[in-house]
Amino acid sequence: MQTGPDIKEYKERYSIELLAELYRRMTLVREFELRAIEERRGGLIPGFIHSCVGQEATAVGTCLALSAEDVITSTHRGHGHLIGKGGDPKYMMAELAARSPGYCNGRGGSLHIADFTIGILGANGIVGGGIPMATGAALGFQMRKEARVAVAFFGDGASNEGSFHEAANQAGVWKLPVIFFCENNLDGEGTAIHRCTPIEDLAIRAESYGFPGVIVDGNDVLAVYEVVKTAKERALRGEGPTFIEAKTYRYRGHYEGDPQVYRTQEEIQSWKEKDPIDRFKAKLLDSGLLDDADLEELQGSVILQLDEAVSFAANADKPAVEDALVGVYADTHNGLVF
Amino acid sequence: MQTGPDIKEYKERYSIELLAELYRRMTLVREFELRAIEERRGGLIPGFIHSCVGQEATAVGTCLALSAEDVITSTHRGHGHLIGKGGDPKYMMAELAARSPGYCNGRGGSLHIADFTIGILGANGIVGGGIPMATGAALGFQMRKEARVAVAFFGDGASNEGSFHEAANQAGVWKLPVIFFCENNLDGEGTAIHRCTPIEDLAIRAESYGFPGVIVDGNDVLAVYEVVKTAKERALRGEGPTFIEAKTYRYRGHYEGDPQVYRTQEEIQSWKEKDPIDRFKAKLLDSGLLDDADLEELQGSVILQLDEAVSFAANADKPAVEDALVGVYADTHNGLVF
Amino acid sequence: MREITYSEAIREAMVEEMRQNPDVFLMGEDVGVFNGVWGVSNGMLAEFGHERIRDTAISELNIIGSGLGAALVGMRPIVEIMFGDFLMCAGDQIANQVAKARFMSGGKANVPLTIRITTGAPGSSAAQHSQSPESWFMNIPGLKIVTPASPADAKGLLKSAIRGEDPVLFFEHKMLYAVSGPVPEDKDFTVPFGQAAIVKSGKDVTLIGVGIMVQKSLLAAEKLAAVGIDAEVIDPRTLVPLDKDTLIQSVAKTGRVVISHEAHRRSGPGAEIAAVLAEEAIEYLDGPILRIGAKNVPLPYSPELENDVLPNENDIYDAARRLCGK
Amino acid sequence: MREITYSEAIREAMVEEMRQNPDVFLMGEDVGVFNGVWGVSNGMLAEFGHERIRDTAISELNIIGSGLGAALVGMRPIVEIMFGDFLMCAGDQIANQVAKARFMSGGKANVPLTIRITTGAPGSSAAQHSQSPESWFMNIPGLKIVTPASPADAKGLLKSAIRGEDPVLFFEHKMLYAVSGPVPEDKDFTVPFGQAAIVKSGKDVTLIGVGIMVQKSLLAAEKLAAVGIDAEVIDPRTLVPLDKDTLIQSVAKTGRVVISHEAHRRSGPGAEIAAVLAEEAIEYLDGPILRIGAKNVPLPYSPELENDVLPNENDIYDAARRLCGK
Ligand SMILES: Cc1ncc(C[n+]2csc(CCOP(=O)(O)OP(=O)(O)O)c2C)c(N)n1
Ligand SMILES: Cc1ncc(C[n+]2csc(CCOP(=O)(O)OP(=O)(O)O)c2C)c(N)n1
Ligand SMILES: [Mg+2]
Ligand SMILES: [Mg+2]
Repeated sequence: MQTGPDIKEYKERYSIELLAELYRRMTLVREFELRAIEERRGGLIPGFIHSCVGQEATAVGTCLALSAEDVITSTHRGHGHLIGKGGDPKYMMAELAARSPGYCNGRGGSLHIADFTIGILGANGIVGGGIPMATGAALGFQMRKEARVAVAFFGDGASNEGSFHEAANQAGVWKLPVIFFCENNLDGEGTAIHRCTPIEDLAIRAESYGFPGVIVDGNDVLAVYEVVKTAKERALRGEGPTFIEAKTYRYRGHYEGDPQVYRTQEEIQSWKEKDPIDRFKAKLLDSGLLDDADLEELQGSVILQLDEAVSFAANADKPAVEDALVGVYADTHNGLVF
Repeated sequence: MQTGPDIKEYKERYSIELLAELYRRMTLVREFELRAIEERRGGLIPGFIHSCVGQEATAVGTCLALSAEDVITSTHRGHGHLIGKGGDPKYMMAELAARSPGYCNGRGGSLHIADFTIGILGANGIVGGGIPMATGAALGFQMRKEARVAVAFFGDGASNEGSFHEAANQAGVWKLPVIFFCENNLDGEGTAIHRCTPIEDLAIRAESYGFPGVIVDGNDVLAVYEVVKTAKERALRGEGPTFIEAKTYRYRGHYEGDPQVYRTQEEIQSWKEKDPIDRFKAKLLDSGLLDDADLEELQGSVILQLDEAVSFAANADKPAVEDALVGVYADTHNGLVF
Repeated sequence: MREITYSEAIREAMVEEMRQNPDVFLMGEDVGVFNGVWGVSNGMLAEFGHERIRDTAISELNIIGSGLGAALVGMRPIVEIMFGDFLMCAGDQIANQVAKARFMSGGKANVPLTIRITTGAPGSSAAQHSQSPESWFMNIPGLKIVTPASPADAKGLLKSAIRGEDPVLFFEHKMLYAVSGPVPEDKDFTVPFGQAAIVKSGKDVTLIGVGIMVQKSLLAAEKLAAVGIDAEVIDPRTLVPLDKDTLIQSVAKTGRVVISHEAHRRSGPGAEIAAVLAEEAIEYLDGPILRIGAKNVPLPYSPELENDVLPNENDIYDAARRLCGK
Repeated sequence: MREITYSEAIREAMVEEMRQNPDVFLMGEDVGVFNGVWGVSNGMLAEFGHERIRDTAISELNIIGSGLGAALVGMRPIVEIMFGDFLMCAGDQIANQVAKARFMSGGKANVPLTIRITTGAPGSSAAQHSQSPESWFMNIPGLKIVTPASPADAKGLLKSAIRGEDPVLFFEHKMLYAVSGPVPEDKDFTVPFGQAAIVKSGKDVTLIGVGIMVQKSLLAAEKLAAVGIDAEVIDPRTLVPLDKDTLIQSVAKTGRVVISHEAHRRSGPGAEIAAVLAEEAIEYLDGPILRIGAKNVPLPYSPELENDVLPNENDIYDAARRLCGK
C-alpha cells in the first residue's frame, strides 16, 4: 500500500500554499457535509444526502493533483469530489436546496451536480454509471491531442457492475488518458465488500485490462496526491490508464438515516483513529511549515464560506414552475417535443 | 498451457470406449457443420450458420467430461457444444431446416437450440448472454445440494461484455459450481482479439474473481477433457468456479459468407496444421488402441447418421401457421395475452 | 377483515410461499442484512437465513440473468430491483433472455421468475430514482406486467406471479408501501392475471388508473360526485395480459374515459390502453380519450417542479369534467 | 436527381459530415476493418483511418456510454449498434445517462451523440436478431427518435442528427439498405426533425407508416386505388418529436386511419400515435383507429411463421377496406 512522503520531505517537495490548500479543502469538504446534514434536518434541503465524511483525502488528494482542464465523473457520494475539483459550495448548497441559482437550477440535486466549465461531468445516481462517460471523455482528449486526463471516481461496490468492466477494457485497448479511481470504503450500501466481492484488493482487477493497479492509503492525502500525479503523467505520456484503489471508510451511514446494522461501532471507531484530516494536521504541525494559528485561520475561513453558502441558498429563488419543461432538449422544434 | 497426457498413459487412464467416443463425436461435429453448410447452400436451411469447424476439441472434450445431469449454456457458435452434450443431429438438422420436429419446433433455429432434458439450456444469439444463466443454474444446484455443475461457453469477444464480469464476480462470492469456459479463437466476428482486448491470456481475468484460471490447448481434446474434469471436481468439492481459456481457432468465416478480410491465409493455414481431429487421430493410431479400420468405421457411422438427419429434416413437417402464437407463455389466460 | 400495509402484504406473500415451497427464494441488493432498502423483506433473513435471502453484488444484469438460470433448473426465484430506474441495467437479460426463453425453445422452457421492482417518485429523488418503467417492456412479448394498487391485490397478484410458470415484472409503488387495507388471510388467496377490477362503479365517465393512480382516480371520483358526475374507477391490475373486455364494457356504459398513470405521458401504459379503446371501443365514445401522466421531462429534484410534472387527482378531475361538459 | 441506395445515403451523410468537421467520428463493432456488418461504413476506414473509424470491443454499454463522454467534451460521435436487438445491453446508459444528461445539469450539458441502430427482420434471423425497438425508449424524455424510410430522408435526417445538440436514436431498417431513390447532392441538404412527410395525398383514408411500413403503405395505396379508395400515405419520419399537426390534418380530411409499423403491435410506436389521435382528432374519425404491427410473439425462425407474424401491405389494404366499407 502506497503511503505519503516523510514529513522531512515536505519542505523541498511541496509549496506551503499546496499543503495549506489540501488542508483547507479537506476541511471544507467535511464541514460542507456536516452543514448540509444539519440544513437537511432543518428543512432547507429536501433530498437525500450520501455524505463522504471520512473520505476527504481521496477526493481532495486526487483533484488537487489534476489541473483545471482535466475532468472527473463522480458518484452518489460526490460532494467531496466536486469541492475538490473546484465546485463552489454556494452553488452546491443552492442545488441541494433546490434553488434556481444552484448548479443544476434545482433540477438535479445532490446526485446530479455538474459544472462543465471546471471539468465536473457530473455526480451520478447510477452506481458505475459514470465510468464509461469518463472513458469517452478521455477518448475525446486523445483524439484532439489535448494534454488532459479524465478521472472516474467509483466505489468498491461499483467495481462489480458491468459498466466498469467494459469501460476498463476499452480504455486499456486504446491506452486512453483515464484514471479509474476506486474509493474502497469496505461497504456498498448495506453490504460489506467481503459479502459481495471475492477479493480483498480490487487493484488486481487492473491486470485484466493490461494496465497497472495501485493500492494507496486513502486516508493519507499526500499519498493519494502522489499516486494520482504519477497516473496522470503516465496517461499524458500516452501509456494509458491506471487503476487506483484507495482504502478508506465512511463514518456515517450510506445515507442520512441509515441504521447501519451491517457494521460494528468498533470498525467505525478504528477508522476514526485514522482520520485523514487529523493525520494531515498532525503532520503539518510536526513539519513546522504551518502552525496552529494558520490552521485555525483556514478552519475559520471555511466556516465563514459555508455560512455564506447557506444564506445564499436559503435566500435564493426557487425555480419557476412555468419553466418546468425547460432544459430537456437544446431546441424543442417549436415545442413539438412535448 | 495445459496439454494432454502422453500417449503411453492412454491405456491405463482411458477406456477405449471413451477414446473412440471422443473421436467419433469430434468427427460428428465437423461433418455436421460441413453438411449443414452444404444443406444451407442447397436451400434446406433458411438461416445463418456460425460454424465451429476447427473448434471440435473444446466442445467435445468439455462435454464428455460432464455427466448427463450437468448443464451448459452455449453461444451463436453452438453446434459443437450441443452435439457434445448429447444433442441429436436429427433434431438439430430439423431445427436448422425450421421444421416442426426440430428442437425448438422451428421457432429458434441455430441460435436458440435447447434441450432441457439433456442439460442444454440453450444456444444464444446475444454475445455473453448465457453466462449469467449458467451462473444461476449453478446457484440452483448449490441450493438444492445437487452434485451438478453448469458450464458457460463463451468466446474471447464475449469476455469483454459486462455480463461476464457480473456473473463471474457473483459466482466467485458464492463459490458456485460453474465453469467459465472461454473458447479463445483469436477473433470476435471481424475484430482480432489484440484489437479489442488489451491482454493476451484471458485466463488471468479469473484472479479478479478469486478463482483459478487455466489455459489449455483447445485443439487437444484430452487436454480439454482433463482440465474440465479437474474444474468439475473442484466445483463439486464446493470450492467454486474455474475459468478455463482454451486457445483454438475457427477455420471458416464468422458466418458463412464472411469475406474474412480481417485475417490472413497464413494464420488460417498455421492452425490447420494443429487440427484437433487429425492430431487426436494420429495419437490414437500411435497408441495402438484403435486402428485405421476402427476409425474409418466410426467415420462411416457418422456420415450415415448425418444422411439420416438430413433426410429426416427434409421430410419433416413445417410448423403449422395456425400455431404461430403458441409457446409465448405457459398459459395465455384465455387468449388475453394476445 | 384484518388490515395490513401494502408492504406487509408483499412480505406475507413471499413468506407464505417460501414456507410452503423450498424452491422459492429471494435475491437482490440489500434484501437481507439491510432488510431491504424499502424494508419490504424486513425480518425475512432471520426466518430463512442467508441461503434463501440472498444479498447480491451490485450487478442488476446478473441478478436477473441468474434468476433466469435458477428458474430453468427448477427454482422459483423472486428477485428484487431496488429502484425501477435501475431496470435497464439488466435490460438485455429481460428483453432477450427472460422474455424469450420459452418461445425460442419451442415452448419448452419454464420460467417461473418473479422480478419485483419498485416504481414511482418518492419525492425529490430526481431523474434517476423516480421513474415509472411499467411500459418500458410492454412491447416485448413473453413478459407479464403487473401493477398492484392495493394491499390485497399486492398479495394476491404476487402469489399468482410466484406460483406461475412465466416471468413477471411486478411493479410496487414506493408511495403505496405504507398504505393499509383489508387482506385475506387464506394462504391460497390469489388474484388472477388479466382481470381488471371495477374499484367503484359509475355511469358518467370511466377513470382507468394504473398503480398509484387508482387511489388518485378514487379521490377524483369523490370530487366529481360533488359536482354530480358519477365516475367508474377501473384498475387493470395487469397491463400484460390486459383485460380489454372490462375496459371496453365500462366505456360502452359511460362513453367517456380518462386514463392515468404516473409514468410519462408519451408511450406510457396509457398509450396502449388508449390505442386498444380507439380500436375496439370508439363507437361508444362521446369524446376524446384523455391521458394523464407525468409530463415528458425527466423527474426534477425541486419539489415545486416535481409537483408540477407529476400527475394528481385534480388533473383527472379536470379532465373528467371537461369530458362531461360540466 | 441522381439515385443512390439508402445505405449509400447514410454513408454519404457520415462521410460529408466527417470531412467538414473533425469532431465527427464513427465508433462501433466491426465498423472499420470489417466495413460494417451491413456494409454501411464500407470504405470509410480507408478514407479516415483507425483514428476516426473505431472498431470497438463487444461492449454496447461502453460504446454508448463513452459516446456520451466524448460528446460532453465537444466531440460529435456517431456510434453504431449492429442490431437493434442489442440496444438493451446499453439500456441504462441510454435511459439514465444519455437521455438525462442535459436536463439533470440544468440544461447545461450538450449531447451531440448520434446512435445509429439497425432495425427490423432480415429474414429467418429469429427472436434476437429481428426486433424493431423504435418504441422501447419513447417513454424516456431527452432522446429524439428517428425512423427514415427513404434514401433522401436517411441522408437528410442523419445530417440533422449529427449537426444537432441532442442525442438521437436513428433507426435504419435492414431491408431498406438496398433500396434506391433520388438524393440531393447539396452538402447542406438536411431534413428537419418533427416534420412528417405526406408521401402520397389522398382523401378517403390516412395510412401512417413507420420506417419500412411507409413502402408497404404505398403498395397498399396502389391496391386500394384499384378498388376506388384514395389513400393518403404519411411518414412521421421522427417519432420524437412527433408532428401531430400533419397527422391530425390528414385524419381531419379522411376521417379514417390505419397506423402500421414492423414493431410488435402492443406498445409499439403506433400505440402513441393512436393515443394522440384518439385524444386530439377523435371528432374527425368515422371509424376505429386501426393498428398494424408484428403479432405479439417473439420473431420465429421459421420463414412460414415469421411471414405470418410480420405485417405486410395486405394487412394494411384489408384494414383500409374494412374502414371504408368497400
Ligand atoms: C445501478 C444501481 N444499482 C443500485 C443502486 C443503489 N445504490 C446506491 S449507492 C449503492 C452502494 C454503492 O456502493 P459503492 O460503489 O461501494 O459506493 P459507496 O456508497 O460505498 O460510496 C447502491 C447499491 C444504484 N444507485 N444504482
Ligand atoms: C450483445 C451482442 N453484440 C454483438 C453481437 C454480434 N456478434 C455475434 S457473434 C460476435 C462475435 C463474438 O465473438 P466471440 O465471443 O469471440 O465468439 P466467436 O464468434 O469467436 O466464437 C458478434 C460481435 C451479438 N450477437 N450480441
Ligand atoms: Mg463502498
Ligand atoms: Mg472469438
